Parts: sequence; C-alpha cells; structure tokens
Amino acid sequence: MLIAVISGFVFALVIPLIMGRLKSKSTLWAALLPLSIFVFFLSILPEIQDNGHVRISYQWVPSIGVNLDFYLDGLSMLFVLLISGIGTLVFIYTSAYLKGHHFLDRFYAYLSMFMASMLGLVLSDNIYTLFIFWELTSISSFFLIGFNNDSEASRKSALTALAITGIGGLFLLAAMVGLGHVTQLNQISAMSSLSEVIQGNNLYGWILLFLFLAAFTKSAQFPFHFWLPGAMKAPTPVSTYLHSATMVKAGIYLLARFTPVLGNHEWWNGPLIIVGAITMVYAAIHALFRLDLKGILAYSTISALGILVFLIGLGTSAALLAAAVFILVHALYKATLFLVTGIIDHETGTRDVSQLGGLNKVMLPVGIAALLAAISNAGIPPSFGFVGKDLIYAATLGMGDLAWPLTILAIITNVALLFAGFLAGIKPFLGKLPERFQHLHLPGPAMYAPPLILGILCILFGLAPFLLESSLIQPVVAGLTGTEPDFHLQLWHGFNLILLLSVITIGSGTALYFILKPSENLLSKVTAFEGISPESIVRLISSGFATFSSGWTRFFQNGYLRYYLITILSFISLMLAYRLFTGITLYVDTSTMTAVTFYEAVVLIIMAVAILFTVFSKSRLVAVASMGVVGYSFCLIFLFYSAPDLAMTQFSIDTLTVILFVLVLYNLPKYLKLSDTRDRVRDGLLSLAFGTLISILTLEVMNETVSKETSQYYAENAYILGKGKNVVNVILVDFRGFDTMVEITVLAIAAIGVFGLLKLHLRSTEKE
Amino acid sequence: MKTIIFKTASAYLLPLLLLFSVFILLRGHYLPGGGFVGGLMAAIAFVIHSFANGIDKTKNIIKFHPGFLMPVGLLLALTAGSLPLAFGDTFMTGLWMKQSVPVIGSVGTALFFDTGVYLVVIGVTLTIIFTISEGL
Amino acid sequence: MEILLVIIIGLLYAAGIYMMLRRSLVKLIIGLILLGNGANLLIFLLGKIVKGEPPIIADTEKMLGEIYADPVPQALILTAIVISFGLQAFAIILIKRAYKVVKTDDLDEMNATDEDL
Amino acid sequence: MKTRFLSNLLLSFIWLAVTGTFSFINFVFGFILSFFLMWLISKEREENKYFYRGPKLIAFVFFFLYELIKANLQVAYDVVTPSFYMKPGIIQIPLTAKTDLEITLLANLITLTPGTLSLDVSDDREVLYVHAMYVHDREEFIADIKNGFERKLLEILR
Amino acid sequence: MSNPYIVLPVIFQLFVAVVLMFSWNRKNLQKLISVIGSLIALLISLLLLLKVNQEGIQAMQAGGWVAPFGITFVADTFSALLVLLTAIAGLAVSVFSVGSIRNARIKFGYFPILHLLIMGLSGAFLTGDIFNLYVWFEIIIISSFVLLTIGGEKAQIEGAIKYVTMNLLASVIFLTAIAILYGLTGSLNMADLSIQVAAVENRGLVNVTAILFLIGFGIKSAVFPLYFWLPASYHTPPPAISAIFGGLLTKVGVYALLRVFTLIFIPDEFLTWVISIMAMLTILTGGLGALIQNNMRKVFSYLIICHIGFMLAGLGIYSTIAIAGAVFYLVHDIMVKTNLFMVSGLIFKFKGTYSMRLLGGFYKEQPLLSLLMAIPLFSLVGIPPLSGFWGKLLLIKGAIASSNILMIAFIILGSFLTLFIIAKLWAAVFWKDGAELPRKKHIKYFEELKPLKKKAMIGSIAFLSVISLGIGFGAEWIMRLSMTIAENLMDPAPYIQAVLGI
Amino acid sequence: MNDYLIMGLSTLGAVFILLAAVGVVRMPDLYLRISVTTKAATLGIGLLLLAAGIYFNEFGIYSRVMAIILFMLLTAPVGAHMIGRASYFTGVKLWSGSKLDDLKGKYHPKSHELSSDNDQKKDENK
Amino acid sequence: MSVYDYLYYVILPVLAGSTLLIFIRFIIGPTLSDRVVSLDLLLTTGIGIITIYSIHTDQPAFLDIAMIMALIAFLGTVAFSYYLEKREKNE
Ligand code: NA
Ligand code: NA
Repeated sequence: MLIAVISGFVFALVIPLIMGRLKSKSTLWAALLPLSIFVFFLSILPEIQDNGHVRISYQWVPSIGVNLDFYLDGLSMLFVLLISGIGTLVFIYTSAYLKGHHFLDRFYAYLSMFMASMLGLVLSDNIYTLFIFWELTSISSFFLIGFNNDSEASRKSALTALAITGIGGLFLLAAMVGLGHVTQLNQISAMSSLSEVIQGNNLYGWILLFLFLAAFTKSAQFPFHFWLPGAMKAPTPVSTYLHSATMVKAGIYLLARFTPVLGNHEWWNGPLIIVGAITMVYAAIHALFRLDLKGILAYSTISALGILVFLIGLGTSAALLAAAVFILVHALYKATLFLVTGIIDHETGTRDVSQLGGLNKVMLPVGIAALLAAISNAGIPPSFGFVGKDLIYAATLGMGDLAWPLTILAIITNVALLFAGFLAGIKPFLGKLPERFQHLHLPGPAMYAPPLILGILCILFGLAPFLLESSLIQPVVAGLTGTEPDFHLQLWHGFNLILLLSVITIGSGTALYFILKPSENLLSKVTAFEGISPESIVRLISSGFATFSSGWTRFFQNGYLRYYLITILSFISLMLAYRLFTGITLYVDTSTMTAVTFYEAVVLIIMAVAILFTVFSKSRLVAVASMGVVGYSFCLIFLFYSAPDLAMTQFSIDTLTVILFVLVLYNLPKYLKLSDTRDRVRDGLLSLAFGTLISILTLEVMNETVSKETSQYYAENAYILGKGKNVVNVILVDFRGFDTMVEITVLAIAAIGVFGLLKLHLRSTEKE
Repeated sequence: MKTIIFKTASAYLLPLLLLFSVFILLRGHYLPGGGFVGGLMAAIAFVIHSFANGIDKTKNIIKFHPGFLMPVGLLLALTAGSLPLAFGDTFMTGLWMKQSVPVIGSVGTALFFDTGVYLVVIGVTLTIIFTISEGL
Repeated sequence: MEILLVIIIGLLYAAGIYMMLRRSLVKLIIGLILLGNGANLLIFLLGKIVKGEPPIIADTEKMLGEIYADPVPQALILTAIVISFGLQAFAIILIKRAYKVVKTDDLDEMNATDEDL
Repeated sequence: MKTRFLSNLLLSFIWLAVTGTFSFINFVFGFILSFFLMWLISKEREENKYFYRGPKLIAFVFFFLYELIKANLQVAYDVVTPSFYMKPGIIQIPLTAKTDLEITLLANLITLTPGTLSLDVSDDREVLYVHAMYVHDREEFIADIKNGFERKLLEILR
Repeated sequence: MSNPYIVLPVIFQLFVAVVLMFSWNRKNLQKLISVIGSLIALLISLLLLLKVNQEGIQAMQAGGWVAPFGITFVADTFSALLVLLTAIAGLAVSVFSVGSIRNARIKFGYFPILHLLIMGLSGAFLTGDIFNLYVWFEIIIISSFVLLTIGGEKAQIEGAIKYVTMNLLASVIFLTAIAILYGLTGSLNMADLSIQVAAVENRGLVNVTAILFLIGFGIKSAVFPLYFWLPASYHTPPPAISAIFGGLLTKVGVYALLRVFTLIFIPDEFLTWVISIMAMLTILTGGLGALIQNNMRKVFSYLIICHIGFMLAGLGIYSTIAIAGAVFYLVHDIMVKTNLFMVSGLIFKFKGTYSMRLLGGFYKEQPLLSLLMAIPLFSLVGIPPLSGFWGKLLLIKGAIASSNILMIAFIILGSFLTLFIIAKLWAAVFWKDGAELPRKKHIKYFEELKPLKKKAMIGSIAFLSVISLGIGFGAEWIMRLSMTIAENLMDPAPYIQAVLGI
Repeated sequence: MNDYLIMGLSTLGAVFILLAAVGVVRMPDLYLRISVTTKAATLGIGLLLLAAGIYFNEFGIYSRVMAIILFMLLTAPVGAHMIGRASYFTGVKLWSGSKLDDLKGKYHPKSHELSSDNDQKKDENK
Repeated sequence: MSVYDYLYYVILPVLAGSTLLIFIRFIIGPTLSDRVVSLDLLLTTGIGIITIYSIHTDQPAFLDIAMIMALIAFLGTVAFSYYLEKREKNE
C-alpha cells in the first residue's frame, strides 16, 4: 500500500528524466501506473468486504507521532478506486490531449504527484500524515492549475486556488493537532470510541470550526467556492481529475471520515446543512446562466459538492448512504462531461455553449458518452444518477419537521443541475452543425475512449447497482454510521413519492432546458449581481488586505530612521515604566552613599553642562569638542573612584574619537536646523522619560546588596595565581582574557572596515 | 603641516613616545597600563609624526603597512592563548616561566598576549588614521 | 555623590537619545557615543564605587587589602570602551563615506532602501 | 655613527628614568629597546649633536627660569588687575639660528616665556613671527630676544 | 566534563581569519583557504555535536579558572547544533562567495571578515558568560557592518546607517541590562546567574531587567516593534553577504532570547503575554511586509521577520513542545534563509535584477535549476514534509496544549501569507514570461563566469537544499534533538551542573 | 620640612594655574589667551608635580615627574604655536588694542607658505 | 593643618575653581580656536588635579595617568590645528 502511494511520488521525480530520453511519441504507457494501482486496490476489495479494513503502519517521526499509518476501509476504498480509476483514464486522455506539448513530462509529474497525494490523503489514518497529503494535493494542484503559466489568468487562478485551499489546509492542521491533543491519539480510526470525550472538551468547537474551514475551502463550499470556476483555466484533464472527481471531494472525504468521530452533534449537523444547502442552491442557480462549458460544469460541481456536504450534515444513515452513492454518481458523470468538454474545446477551439451544436455529426462516440453522462446527471432512469437522486430525496424526506423545506431545496438544485447537464452534454451535439465545424473529425481513441467508458459506467451501475452494493457501498456506509447497513441499491422502488419527485425534477428541468437559452445578454445581467457575490466580497477584502498591508508596512517602515528609533524607544519606555511602577516600591537608600566633595561637584557640573552643550551646540565641531570635555570629565570621575586604567583608556580613546571626528568633519556642510519645535519637544520628552527611567532603575538597583564573591576571588588570586598586581590587567589578560581576545579582533575588523570604506571604490564594472 | 617647529619636535617625540609605550605595555601587569594603552601611545607617536611630516614619510619610517601588525598581533595573542592546549590545559591558561626576568618581572603567556594586544592596537589605530588622513 | 552620578547617567541616556533623534548623521553618532558613555558609567556605578583604593596590589602584599574598588566592572568597562571605540571609529568613517555617496548628512534623505517597494 | 650611538645612549637613560629602575640589566634592556626603536624609525631622521656644554646649559636654565618668573609676574599683574596695561602685537624677528633644532628650541623657549608666543617661522627660515603682550618698542623687543634667548641658546648649541 | 576543545570551532575560525589576513593580496589563495577552512570547521563542529550527543553537556573554563570566576564555554545540544548549522551555512556561503563575490571586495578583506563573523556567531552560541556574549555580539555587529558596507554603494550605506544605529542601540541596552544584572547579583556566569537571579528578593527589579534583555535581544532578532533595521538593509549587500545575514544574524538574537529566558529569567505571566503579543505582531508585520514587496530580497527579508515571529511564539507559549518547535524552526530557517538569499543571488546573476516585476521565465529557461530552487522556496513555506512544516507543527501543538487559539490563528496567518507570497514569487519569477532585460555592464552575468564559479554557486545552493530536504524527510533526528534541547532549556539543572559542578 | 615645601610648591602651582584660568577668561583675544595660558599652566603643573615628587620622595617618582615636565615643556609650546598659527589664517582677529601685526599678508592664502619679506628691511633698503 | 588637609581643602578647590573658569571660556568660545585652547588648558589643569589627588590618596600610580594625559592632550591640539588649516585650505 505504501508502494502504491510512494510510487506516484517516485514516478513524479523520475518522469521528467526519462520521458525526454525515451523519445517515444506516445505517452500512453504512463497510464500503466494508475492502472496498476487501480488493479492492486481492486484486488484488496474482497478483503475489505470481509474484514472491514486493512491497516499498515510505517514509522517516520515517531517522537511526535507522525507516522505513515494507512487504513483502508470502505470509504477509503471508494476514493482510492475513484482516484486510480479515473486517474487511469485521465492519464490516457492526457497522452492525446497534450500530445507533443513541450512540458508534457512535467505535467505527468505533477499529475502523478497529485494522484499519490490524493491516495495518501484518503489512506491516511494518522492525523498528521492526513494533513501532509492534504497539503500536497493543494500544492500539486497549484502546479497543475498554473500549468499554462504563460497566461496571466492561469497564474492568477492557480494562486487563488492555492490561497484558498492553502489556508484551509492550515486550519486542517490546527484541527488535527487539536484532535490529537484532546484524544492523545494520532490514529483517526482509534478516535471514534472517544467521540463523547471530544465533544465534551472545550476545544470541540474550535476543532469543528477549523475542520469545517478546511473542508469548505477544499470542497468549494459557499462562500469559498469561487476559486473553483477560476481553476478551470487549467488544462481539461486537470479539471476533470481535480475539480470534479477527486481533489474537491477531499473535503467531503474529510467530513465523511470524521463523521463517526465528531458527528452527531448539533454543532456538526447545523453548519453543514446550512452551508451545504446554500452552496447547492446558489451554485445550481449560477450554473443556469453560464456560457462557458467549463463554467457550467464548475458551478454544477460546486452545487453537487453542496449536496454532499448537505447530506453529510443531515447525518442520518439514509443521508450517508445517499452521500456515498452520490459521490460515485457525480464522479462518473462529471468526469465524463469534463472530458467531453475537453474534446470539444480541443477540436473546436471554443467552449461557448451558445456557439456549439450538431457535433454528433462529426464525433458521434463523444456525443454518446456525453449523452449517457447527461442522463445520469439528470437522474433519468435507468442511469446510476437516478439511483443517487432517489436516495437524496429519501434522505431529505426522512428529516421529520424539516423534510419538506429540505426536499424543496434539493429539488430546486436538481432541476438546475439537470439543466446544466443537458446544456453541457446534449446541446453541443444536437441541432445544426455550424459551418466552421464542418471539417472537424473524431479525435483518436485515447481521447474519446475514456469519456465513453465513464459514460457507459454511468448507465451500467444504474442498471446493475448490485455490482457495487455489497462490495463497495455497504462497507462505506458501515464505516460512516458504525452500524451494519440494511439497504439495497435498486433502480426501481415502485411508484411512490420519491418517484413523483423525480418525475417533477426531470420534467421541470427539461422544460427549463427548452425555455432558457443562455446568451451573453443574460450572462451580463447576471454578472451585474456579482458586486455582492462572495467572490467580489473576497476580492474586496483581499484588496482591502493589500491596502492594509502596504499601509501597515509603510506606516512602520517609513524610511525615516528617527521614527524607527522613536517607536523602539517608546516601546522600551512604556515597558520599563510599567514594570518599574507596578512591580517595585520605590525608595532610595542614602546611607551607603559617599559624600560629595567640591572638586567632584565641579567635575559633574562641567560634565552636565558639556553634555547639554553637546546637544544644543550649533556647530558639529563644537559638539565634538564638547563631547571631548564629557569624556575628560569621565576620566576624572574614574580616577577619583579608583579606576586608573579606566581613566587612561577613556582619555586616550576619547582623544582619538575626537580626532577621528575632526578629520572626518572638515568638509561637511554646516548643520542645518532641520526640525521644528514640536518635534524637538516630542523628542525631548521622550529622551527625558527614558533617561529618568534609567536613573530610577539605577537608584533602585543600588539599594540591593551585591555578592562580591567574584571580585573577592580576583583580589585574592590575581597575584598568587595570575602573577600580576594590577588586578584589572590580570582580569583583562588572564581571568577574562577571552574578552580581550575578541575585543582586539573587533578593533581589527573595524580597521579593515574603515580601510575598505575609504579606499574601496568599485569600478563601474564591478558594482554588483 | 609645514612647520619647522612641529617637524623638529615630532622627530624627538617619536622615539620618546615609543619608548614610553613599551614601558606602559610592560608594566601593565603590575600598574596601570598594558597592551591597549601602550599600543595607543605608540600609535599616537606615529600619528603625531605623520601630522608633522606627512603620511608618506611616516610610512617610510615604519617600513611596512601598519595594517600588517593586526594579523601579527592577533596571531601572537592567539598563539599565547592556544599554547596551553599543547600542554593539555584549556585555552588561555597562563603558562609562566619558572624564573622571573629582570625589568619585566614574571614572563608568561599573559605578557605575550598583551604584546599581541599592543601590536593589534598600533596596527588598528594607524590603519584608521592613515587611511582617513590620506583621503583629506 | 551616587545620586549625582545617577542624574548624570540619566542625562547621558537622555542626551544620547535626543541626539539620535536629530536629522544629522553626525549628531546621531555623537548620540550613540553619549549613550555608550552612559552605559559605562552605569556599570561603574552599579559595581559600587570606592574612592582612592585602586585595585592594585601593593608592592609588599600578595593580595588586595580589605577595601578596594571592584575590578570587575572596570575590566568590563575597559572592554566595552575599546569595543565601542572600534564601532565608533567605523561609524564615524561611515559619515564620511555617506557624505561622499549621498552628498548630505541629513538622515531624511537616506531612505531610498525603504522606499523601493 | 657617533651621534647615533649617543642618541641610543641618551634614550637608554631616558628609559631608566621613565621606568625608575636603575640596574645594569634594565640599562641593557633600555639600550636594546632604543636601538631597535631607532632602527625602526631611522630613515628620515637627521643626525643631531647633543649637549656637550654642560655649564652653559645650567646657566641657561637659570636664566630661563628667571625670565619665566619675571614675565609671569608681569602677566599676572595684568590678568588680575581690572584694566589692561598691555600693548600686544605680532613682531617679525630676524633669525640668527639656522638649524631646525636651534629654531625650534628658540621658538619654544620664547613661547614658554609668558607674554610671548612664537606664531610661526617663515618658510625660508629667515624670520620668526612672535606675538607679544608688551611691545613698547619694536627694536628693543627684538634686541632683547636676540641678545637674550637666542645668543645664549646658540652658545650652547654651537 | 571539562573539555578544552569545545572552543575549537571559535578559535579555528580566528586562525583561518588570521591566515587570510596574511594572504591579503592573494585572492585565489584566499578563496582556497576559506573553503578548506570552512570544511575543517564543519568537521570540528560535527564532532562537537556528536560528542555532546554522546556524553552530554560539555563545559570549558577558559584559562582554567573555576566557574564562575573565569569565562565559561558550554556546549549543550542547543549550542553544538547551532554551531554546526553555522558551520554548514558558513561553508555554503564561502563556496557561494567563491563564485559570486567580485575581486574588488576580496581585496578589501571580505574573506577574513566573513570568517570572523562566523567565529562571532559560534562564540555567541558557545559562551556561558553573559558579558562574553555581549562581546561576541559586538564581533558579529562589527563584522556585519563591514560586510554590509564593503563596496560602499549608496544603497549599502543608507541601509548600513539604519542597521548600525539600531544594532548599536541594542548593544547599549544589552550592556545596560548586564550592568544591572551585575549590580543585582555580582556575577556574569550564566549558570551562576541562573541561581543568583532566582535568589534575588526584589522580583520587581528582576522583571525590569528581563525587559531590558528582551528588548536588547529583540532588536537583534528583529521582532515587532524593533525590527526596522532589517528590511532597510538586508537587500543591499552582495547576495553572499545577504545569505549569511539572512540565515544567521537574527537567529543569534533568537538563541539569546531562548537561552536567557529559560536559564536566567523565567518569564512570569506578563512577560509571556508580552512575548506572545510581540510574536503575533511580528508574524503579521513580516507577512504583510513581504506581501507588498517587489524586490525578491526584500520579500525574503520580511519573511525573516515573519518567521522570527514563529520562533518567538515558541517562547511566548513557553512549554517544552513549543520551545522544541521554535528550535526546530530555527534549525530549518537557518538553512533555508541562507539558501534563499543565495538563490536570489543566482537569479540575479542570470537576469541582472531582483525585481519580481521584471523577472520571469526562469522555469522555461532553467528548468532543472528552477526545480532545485523550488526546494528551499517550498521548504520555507513548510509544504509538508519539507523542513518548514515540522517546527510549525510543534508550535501549533504547543499552542493547542495551552489553548492559545489566538496564537494558532497568527501562526496560520503567517504560514498562509508565506505560502501565498512564495507562490506569488514562483508565479512571477519562474512562470511568468520574462521580459527582455537590458544587459547591465556592471554585472558579470552567469554565462560569462568561469565553470568553477558556476559550479560553486549552484553547488552551494544544492548543498543547502539537500540539507533542507534531509531535515524535512529525516525530521525524526532533528525532532529528537529539538526535544532534547527544549527539555534541557526548560530544566537547566544539568547545564548548571556541567558548569558549576553543583 | 618636606610638608612645607610641598605646601609651598603646590600653592605656587595652584596660583599659576588659577592665573591661567583667569587669564583665559579675561584676555580679549585668542593670541593673548594662548600667551597667558601656555606658560602659566605649564609652570603651575611643573610645580605641582614637583610637590608630588617631594611627597613620594622615591627615585622612580622623581624620574617620572621629570619625564612629565619634560614632555610638557616639549609639547606645550609646540601646541601653542600650532593652534596660534592655524587660528591666524583661519582669520581669528587680533584684539583691537593691538599695536602692530607684522604677519598681515605674509601667508600665501592657498599654499600657506609664509614669506619673510620684511617691510622694515624694504624701508631700510630704500 | 596637615598637608593632606591643605591639599584637600585649599589646593583642590582652587584647581577645581580654575577648571570652572576655563570651562566658561570653552562655553563662550567664540571661535573654535578658543575652545581648543581652553580644552588644552582644561586638560593641563586636570593633570594638576590628578597630581594633587595622587598625593591626597597616596597613590603614585595616578601620576602615570597624568603622564599619559600630558602626551595625548598635545595630540588633540595638533589635530584641531590640522583640521583648522585643512578646512581653511579647502574653502
Ligand atoms: Na591595563
Ligand atoms: Na590563566
């Protein structure tokens, strides 16, 4: 099973290397990978049927519980087969669709990487690896959507898709970590028994919120749905694979997967029903007015995803059964329609449905495939779609008080979906073939076979639902509900309410198909409402966010050094002040202090005046000289207080500093009076505040008695062990010699720096 | 600066100050002074000379670029610090000669270390000041 | 005396910061130097100052007497002074180079690196 | 060579004085040190003669101290009393002294005497410009310098 | 467990620098010495980490003076690991410099100072003495000043002035903090301080001192609202220099924060609250800043800030797992940021610009190189299982465990912004069709370089990419190290024992 | 005896320094200030140092004291000359009560070469 | 009155007072040269204070600082003169 997952990644790495070498015209062989995976999983199907699941585990980062725990049960199996099965067809289709494309190897690489991620996702039992594969699907879809990277629109939609699903992914991580924290477990399959514990935890609400955000973004639920139509910029195989059959279902998978763990709680059901319902109706209505085939399909996909969320939200076993079946139903017919659309686009160069018609005359097999899919989509018997739709109505009708409102919503949705299906699957093929399409002919079998196969399956499963019932659907439902399933899939339930609803649906949908003719005119009327659509709102928010970003950034990083300093210093001052005045009882202990003598006072007065003079002097050199006076006063203070070495050093360094200034300043222009009074007052207050804080702090620290253990040690051992009598010097060259070592290195670096700064003048050819 | 008075005085100050700087260096372990101040004094001697006679002349006197003293001094200090490693001690452990040397007193790695400091400081100060003055 | 030194420390910090907030690069660097002086004095003061007893062992003794100035802060300040000198020297030369390439010492005219968005 | 040796010796003695330790070993150390230093800085230095006229030197020192104190009192009086009696000005003094050392010593001695300040020497070493506080008569002032400091100094140096 | 050799990574770099200074005018010799020296340094650091891993915390008392009287060096897992990472980044940058630094700069001491910078970083990681830490910080600052300004172009100088000013301010604050700490305890040895500070009765003063340390190190690690120097300067020097800066300079501040706030000052509720708020705003500010930049290097600069926020978040959450997260993130970030600045440098070598608006078509022109570059780019995003993911995972775990939902929100925001920004950059630089750019005569373009230089540049990027990949896929190893480190940080007793023997 | 010597010398020294201090404040122009201060202060310091020498009464101290005095004697006048000369051509004016200024116009404005052209000589030659 | 008291109560205050006077000149200037001269004089007076202080505290070591001050003070004056001359030349 690990191999099945890993092989996709390996393939992705290897394919760019080998495809160039092979020089083979056809790349059909690439489909062998998904095909063998499909066959492999198909071979495990009986085991699932018998035991319910297969489990494998590989250690990866065991210290935090991130392991490759794979768990294959009915639900996973459903998805695995969809992924590898439709994957096979898409790989085949691609070999023709992108034949000769310069970067075909990359495309296959992304595609197989995506497939592997998807497989990993649905197989993961470990909460972290689940997330890991989830993210990998997002990122590989980013590359796939942006595959036509010359086009700005394509790049933009890749970014949008990544942004939306990416942030959802991060919420998934949070949800998973939260779950892991609450349960102290890493394996999802082990969590269902802790369902009540989780729901009792105060993180439950957050976990749900995060999980929903993840699922809704990935599965394009209102109001996050808009990335999906945008993602249609991708090549058709991508749309087929990601945006109808697999990736967008990841969110559904996630919700389904966690139904036993988190479900059966009003916080779970309520939001899902509401969001699902809004999505399905909203998107279905949107689908009515599209002209672009892919747009129609995208909106109908969103609507279908809404239905699925809605069903999972209903949470009854009937609803979950309906969901399980509808996943498959939708995957089959929608993949078919996408592939067909791709062929139409590929051959005619347009996807504008109002311009298409009569293509049956030139590509009949494609038309047949489309027709079969459209029938399934419409839920017309004997298609598999009919089975699915029946189950949906059964589920909504079983909701007690809410039965009718919910059912009506479902009907509206289905009517619109039917319309959309007809528009995409039937309209292009019937009617008159436009002049300019006369010369078209049927593309190769690699292209039309995949949709045809899928179309046939749409009907086959409708005619013979038992093929799936015990092998696949039952294990799925068993996993979701945790009970032994007692249902039978069948096409014909007899004349009942549900059948009536189906008839109503099909009837009104078909009527709508003949009444409503999509046109530019209509579309533009609809687009007039886009100002209040979620997409525009998000765009508004994101442009607002961009404005905010640049405002925030420019506000802080405004280019003016002194504002940076003011910010930093205000921050320090506030923090210091807060901590000083809330945490310390201020007092001053004068008992230990030394008396002031006249000469010291004079030195201090001179120092203070010199400091002020430095600050307020009008000439740079006077400021420098006056700074020199400050330094010399220092020297005396050091001397008075028993620090001859310091006095010496301070003195020499001060003089050198003054000299450096003097040498540097000689050609600078005069000081300008550059700040106004307000600035100066502000700066003055800030400086004073900071100075005062430091003074107060110093006073307080001086009250503390200090352990003199270290200096005592030096006093006793400087001569005996360090062989020197000037203790300061012994510290400098011995006790703390390392400091001095570094200190002279600092000096050397500074000298090299000065040398370079003054001597290095890059020639115009060396300025990088 | 072309003044005879300063030029002449500097010619006498130079050896005096250099002598003095060595004095400051050597006695640092016992009294205020040491490699840093000593090095500064030496550097100042040359700086004064260069102010009086022009940098080129002072450079001629020194015979090599003063910056060369930096790696030399660093190497000296580093060697003094690392030597103990050869004796199984940790870095910077003081090694002392058994007998003390007249004039200097006990001779140990600390003195070599301080001499390293002295050389680096000369090198640094002269490099900086000469570089600036040349740009004037 | 300590009180006065404390005031001087505060004054040095305040003056340093005030200078750093001016528009002239020269003032900025003078401000940094004043600030450094303030920090040095702070170390000195907090090591508990002692008058007239430098930490030098008398000729006849093998260790310091009862009262002596704490040599540790002195050694620390020495290191700090020298290091700051290195940095200051570099900063001062930076003024020169800046004047050469930017033709001003007005800091407000040196914000191209932040503007280029 | 001889003067070189003498300088070396002199520096060694200064070393002794500075270090304050009179011992043969310290002398040897000082000698080696100053030898090394002289080698280090030798290239540009002119060779100079050193003092060999001891008595005159001592006499000169006393003469100088006398001048120093006399002038100091004069200046002190002017500084302390409220009104100024001085008549300052810059005077050009022709030089008899020729070598750098002569000129420098003379100029410095003049400066060290209160009330006078050697401002500069002309580039052709012909004249010394002196700022003086009490220039009652220019000729007299010049004569004072020439017969006083300069003559006595040159007697020692030549 | 006194071990005289633990300072070897430090003094060996000094030795290399001195040898380089002796070969002042021989640029090819300098390149050779630098690369070989970096290789040996890498070996030494690797041995050190192995030693520490096997035998526990190693301490060394410089000069043989018993702690706390001399200067102590301590190699615990954290220090040793960071020294190793420094050596790795150092080797990469050294090799990259061989390819990308122009002769003019080499002639003015580029290589010696690069090695001194690395020495300073290693010293800062290894020292166990708070004043000695200050001294190492100064080495780092001065060498970074010099590297930043070497060449002295206008932008470099303008950036340097801001960099210099704010870093010197940080030094002064750090020094002030040391002064106060000494005034309170009379000690400088960090292990000793751990005991002494705990014994100080006036907790108010300890708290104030902690604030000073927070701000001093905060400026160096470029956290909000103290970060301004970074975006003003990091994009100005040659890319090799940006690389070593971007990878390591702020990290040493983070290291100091982590060390000081676990060993000496145990933060109270207020402080963790402040740190958390700062972390969140740092993430926000970095992310927002990067979002609107056009210069690739500026994007990375702001992303440094953003990700420093992650590391600070670990400290703000203050639990073993969160700190382990911060440490893991630190490890990852050093490798990736270094690499990204080199990547931008290489792109510049091809295209002659850093502007994302002008760049484009790189994927089409250099597909394999693009894939190589994708490794650090997407590692930075933390696309699992690449290296950036693991630290974040731990951080979120830590935040969840302390029910800090707000922090999670900001971590998510930061990750999201990073993802979006890198995707945008990818679209702009690699996907978009590149305009025909005018050739600039001051640039030596990639194709004009000698093969050795080409190999050097690509090789160093590949080297770091492989290491990033290793961190991502072999996360277990780093994860264990991070957990050990976090446990050691949260319980400093072994550290103190190793230093003081008590 | 020594004590009185010390007190005497230090008093004298302090007075000279005070004199210099008063002088530097009172004197009306820069050159006069230099004139007054250089020597008074040098003399004052010399005396104070001598007092210290007598106080410690060790050869080492004496020699050091002498060394300082020597240095001061060597450097003080040179410094005075340097700053005086530099001030002159940066245009520091003489006091209004000054009698004569032989230096006027003798410095070459650009090269700072100082000529010895003696107006008086010229007068005599005529 | 002992010699210590004399130095402490008479000489040091006189020197300190002189320092103040000199500093006044530093503040009022008016030219840079004036400030340089007074700076030089300040240092000289400082040397005096150090000398007396070394007697007062019985610390001959302080005399060394006086020595170094004497040497370096000269450099400051020289540098300023150098500056004044250069500036004038460049104008
Ligand atoms: Na010393
Ligand atoms: Na030792």
